Parts: sequence; structure tokens; C-alpha cells
Amino acid sequence: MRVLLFGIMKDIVAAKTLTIEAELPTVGDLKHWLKQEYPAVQDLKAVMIAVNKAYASDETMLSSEDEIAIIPPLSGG
Amino acid sequence: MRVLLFGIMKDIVAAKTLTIEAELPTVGDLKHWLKQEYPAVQDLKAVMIAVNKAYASDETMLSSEDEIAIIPPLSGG
Amino acid sequence: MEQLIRISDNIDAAEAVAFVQSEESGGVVTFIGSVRNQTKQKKVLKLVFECYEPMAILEMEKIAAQMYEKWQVKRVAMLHVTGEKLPGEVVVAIAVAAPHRGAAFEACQYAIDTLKETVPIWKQEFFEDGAVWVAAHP
Amino acid sequence: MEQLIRISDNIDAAEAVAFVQSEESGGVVTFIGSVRNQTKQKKVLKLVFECYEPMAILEMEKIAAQMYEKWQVKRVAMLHVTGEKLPGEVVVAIAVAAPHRGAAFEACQYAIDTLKETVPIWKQEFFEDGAVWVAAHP
Repeated sequence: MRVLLFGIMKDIVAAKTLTIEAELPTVGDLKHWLKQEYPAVQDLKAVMIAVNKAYASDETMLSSEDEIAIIPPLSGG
Repeated sequence: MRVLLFGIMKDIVAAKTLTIEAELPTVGDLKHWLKQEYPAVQDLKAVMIAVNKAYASDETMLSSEDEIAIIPPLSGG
Repeated sequence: MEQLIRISDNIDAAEAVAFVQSEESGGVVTFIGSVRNQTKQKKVLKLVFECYEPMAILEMEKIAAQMYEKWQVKRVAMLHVTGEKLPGEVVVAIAVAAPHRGAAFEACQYAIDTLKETVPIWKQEFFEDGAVWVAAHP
Repeated sequence: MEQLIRISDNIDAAEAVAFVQSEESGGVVTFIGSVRNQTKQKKVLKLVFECYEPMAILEMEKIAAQMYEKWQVKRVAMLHVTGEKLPGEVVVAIAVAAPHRGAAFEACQYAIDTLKETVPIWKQEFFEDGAVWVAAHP
């Protein structure tokens, strides 16, 4: 599974994208995995996951064809 | 007493200013006189009097040195 | 507070925005009013604005002072036209910069609402079949 | 509803205003955000904006759709920058035309409030002694 990284997530992972080998069936699993692998994620105000360019709930199932992005706290405007 | 006229008041009086000979001690007296002399004033939504460039209450005393203006309903903006 | 208050034949909304923009304040709220091409389905040919200018300026200054008092507005520009205006032309521009954007929105809306209620300006609407002084009658 | 939604290196607030102005609607409300020269008394050298552009555009379109639903907005322009910006430069411009000015004020404020909450854009603030991603930490 390949995920897009933005903002502070690029700094935390030190990359623009991340390829994950682990089996992560849902958005909730991906969030949990991120916090384990990158403890700095736990210090963020929040972290959201977008699936196919829309915010996804923890229950959303992930498939290898999805466009998955990690969305750290927003600061546009 | 000379009063400035604006907007629809210029049309009603057919002049830009009006010189009044009658004794009108207060703003309320001036309003009453206007409605008597120019019945069309009674059809307006409201009529206010400004004395020295500020809205004046009916009790305000008028003097010949004052700058007096008839303020028909506003429609700026 | 810095303020730009003016009544003139032509106004430029961009001048109002530029006046209030600064490196200190992040957000500017602007209201721009222009001549509509119709009123109640009737085609409007033009508007003619008239004002009691010295009093109008004083009333606009009162509005600016109230914006400063109530919303700690930092910079205000309030421009209004006088004379003849065609559909699409700008007749009023109010720009406000405040430390918080909620305050800037409230102050700008207060300014246009109050301007319409208290500033001695009148407009005459010209239709194909005549003209009326807007809001004169109930 | 007519809408102009764009993310680009440079934006012009006057373009947003011009897009929504029309002879049919009398009032336009605009919010213009620009880079402040300081944050909590610390001098800001520049901001760098990054965005997840295809999703950001979709989220901005959702905001425009909600403005149409809730306030019968007629025309909306929503422009946001990406890349490096210096103090004083414009970073966001939202212009709204609606039949009633109260609706235009509410809709414009809703748009900027919601943009900040839902549109995937991030800014990094550069100070003399380092840089931070704004709002990343509690």
C-alpha cells in the first residue's frame, strides 16, 4: 500500500510517499500503524486519512487501488 | 429661517432651499409647518430634521444661525 | 485607527482594499455595492445619487468610530459615490481590517447596514417610464 | 451557480471580485487573507504553502455547493495560493454575490471558516530561528 504524505507528515517520515508492506484492512488500522511506527504522529493535534480524495472514517476498508493520503492538521487560509 | 432640501423634498418644494417667514421655535414646529404647507410630506415614510449637520429631536430649539436641513427617507448604499 | 472616508463621483473598490491591507492584519472583509439592472422586474436605466455631503461625512465618521469601539477594527475605508451611475457601476465600497476575522465580518456588515440607515444620501431610480426616489414612501 | 475555484502560485483578489460582480446582484462580500509579518510577537520571514490539490479543489467545490444550498448564493470565487509567500502578500480571496447582503456576509464567513477546517492545505511559518508547520501540534 502506497500513501501520500503532506506537510509535517513529510518531515516525520522524511519522504513524500510511504510504501507500507503490513496488512492494514481499514483506515483505523492504518492510523494505529502510523502511530506505532512514527511516534511523532501521536504528538500531532489530529491525523486524518483521505481515501480517493475524500475524508474517510476509521471503519473504511482500504484496497490497493485506492488513492490514500495522510492528512495532518490543516492550516490553509 | 432658511432650510436645505434634498432628494424628494426638492421635488415637493420645487426648490433647493426654502426660506420660511413663520415663527417656528422648535424642530417639532418646523415638521408640523412642513406637513401643513406641503401635504405631500405626510405621504413620506418619515421626515427628519438635521440641525448643524446632526439629527435633531422634536424638542430641539431652532435659531436663525443654525444650518437646518430637511432629511427625507434615506436610500444610500 | 486609520480611516479613509470619501464621497466622490467615482470610487474604486481596490483603493478601499489597498488602504486597509497591511502586514500587521491578516484579514480584510469588503462589501461592494453596485447598481442592479432591475428592481422588482423593472429595467433600471440609471441611478442618480445626491447627498448632504458635510453631514454624510460626519455620519460616516461616527460609524467608523463605533466600529473601532465595538470590534477593535484597525483600519476602515468607506467610499460612496454621488451623481449618475449606470447598472454594474460601483456605488459603495467598505473595507475593514481587524485582528480577528469574525470581528471584521461583523463590523463590515454593521457599517453597510448603518450607512443605509443614517448617512444622508438619496438615490433616484430611472426606469423607461419615469423615476422614483427610492424608499421615500411606505 | 457560477463559480471560480483555483489554487495557484499567485492570486489576485480583484479577479475574484470581478468574477462575482454582475448587473443582476447588487452586493458582493469579499474576504482577503494575507501573510502577517508576525505571529505571537515573532517576526515572520515568509510562509510556504503546500496542498493536496485535487482533493483541495473537491473540498472547495463542496463549500461552494453548501453556500448555494444554504444562502442561495449566485456567484462564488475562491482562490488560494500554493508555494512561498512574503508578509503582505495575498494567500486567500473569497468573493460572494447573493441576492441579500446578509446572506452574502454569512456565506462568505462560512466559506473561509470551513476552508480552514476542511481544505487540505498546510502552511509552514519561517522565523529567524527556524520553521514550524502551523497548527500541527496542540
